[in-house]
Amino acid sequence: MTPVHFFRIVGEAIDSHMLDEIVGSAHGGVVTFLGVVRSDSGDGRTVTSLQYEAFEEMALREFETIAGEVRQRFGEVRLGIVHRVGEVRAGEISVAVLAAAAHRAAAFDACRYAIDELKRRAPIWKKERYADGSAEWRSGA
Amino acid sequence: MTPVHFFRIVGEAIDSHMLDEIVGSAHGGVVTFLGVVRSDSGDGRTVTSLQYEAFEEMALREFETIAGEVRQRFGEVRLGIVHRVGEVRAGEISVAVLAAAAHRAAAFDACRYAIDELKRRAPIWKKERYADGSAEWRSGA
Amino acid sequence: MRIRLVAFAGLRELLEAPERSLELPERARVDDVWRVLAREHPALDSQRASTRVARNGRLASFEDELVEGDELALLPPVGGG
Amino acid sequence: MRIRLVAFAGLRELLEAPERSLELPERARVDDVWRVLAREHPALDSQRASTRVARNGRLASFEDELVEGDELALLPPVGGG
Repeated sequence: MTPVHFFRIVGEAIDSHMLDEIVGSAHGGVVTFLGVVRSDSGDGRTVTSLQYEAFEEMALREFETIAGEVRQRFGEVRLGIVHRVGEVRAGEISVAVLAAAAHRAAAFDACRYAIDELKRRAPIWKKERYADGSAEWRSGA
Repeated sequence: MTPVHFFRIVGEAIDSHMLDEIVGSAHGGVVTFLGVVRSDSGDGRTVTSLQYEAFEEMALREFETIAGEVRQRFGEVRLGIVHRVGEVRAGEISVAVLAAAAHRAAAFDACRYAIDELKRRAPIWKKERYADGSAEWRSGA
Repeated sequence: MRIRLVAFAGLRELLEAPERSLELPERARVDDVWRVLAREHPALDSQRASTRVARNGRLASFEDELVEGDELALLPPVGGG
Repeated sequence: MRIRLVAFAGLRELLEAPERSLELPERARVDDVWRVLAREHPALDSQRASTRVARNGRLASFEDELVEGDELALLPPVGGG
């Protein structure tokens, strides 16, 4: 099994099937995470969309770094990450992470590690746009 | 958010998108597990297909029970489970589990709990068919 | 009284039928059914410890009494990886 | 020497441009660039502690020296839930 990962930053809607191609015949467990824009900001305001912005070359390199850590920690895992940039409306997918492994434990661990680290480290920012016309850059969990 | 789960046992190929409909606007994290038939039996033999057999009414009731436990443990989560029965060839999906929650931690926890408990408890059996023509019912992890 | 017997996977193959009807004395227990079947199919003997039973779709015990019209299911071990 | 400056998110908006070219004395450090910018945009002052910098796409320190042709990126905090 060769370590063929798949990393993209895209400007259009994410089709979660675009990651299916990295799944190989040795993979018995495939775990996918989809991050979806919620209309609830968490502080009572209504979110209409998020504006995502990435330092793309550095973000893609961070994805590679995370994939290396995943394989060190969890063994033979193929990882796919697609992150959308630009305006993403409530209900649309902002990020998809797929982890494929021989068994499900490694696939779950890898997928969760990848999205947690992506959120923590990748140079990608988001601005929340609210129904009242205001907008705000958000960071922190 | 109403607890609308989606449980099916099907005789035809699983389309992982059939679970998408349970995702609602309050769900920011969606985790999907796909179990795929591997051609490696784990003991050196080549698997050509698995024959799955379910005690359907009891299996569906077990899915409901697991969903209740998921909500007790992890809060507001919607769960979808589709399990295939009959012959499933190597490379095809035997089971799909989707968990949708407001945040990703609950979605990961719920999806993993559901597939672990399904494998442990649901009255579903599998017979491995090998390239040499032999076949064997398998149980245990 | 009559009950319906269903079996799955290896037990289904061993009993050579997915389901059958059984005539039993009143107040027969699950265990009585097992002994009837084990006389016909001695290979069942070694499998009792690993077999679970369900009465009308709910897990039951070998000590449970059956009633007319019950469906008794014989379930081999589950837990496939 | 000239370097290219890029900024993202709130810092991009504050600097009013996604990128610009800057003329600097030889052996200027990242911190020198920051002070030039903070004179133009006093609102930067409060953000230095939370800002990370990257030199040619790799994380760098405010003490690092720059060379002709470098790309210096200013990165606000990440970590969106």
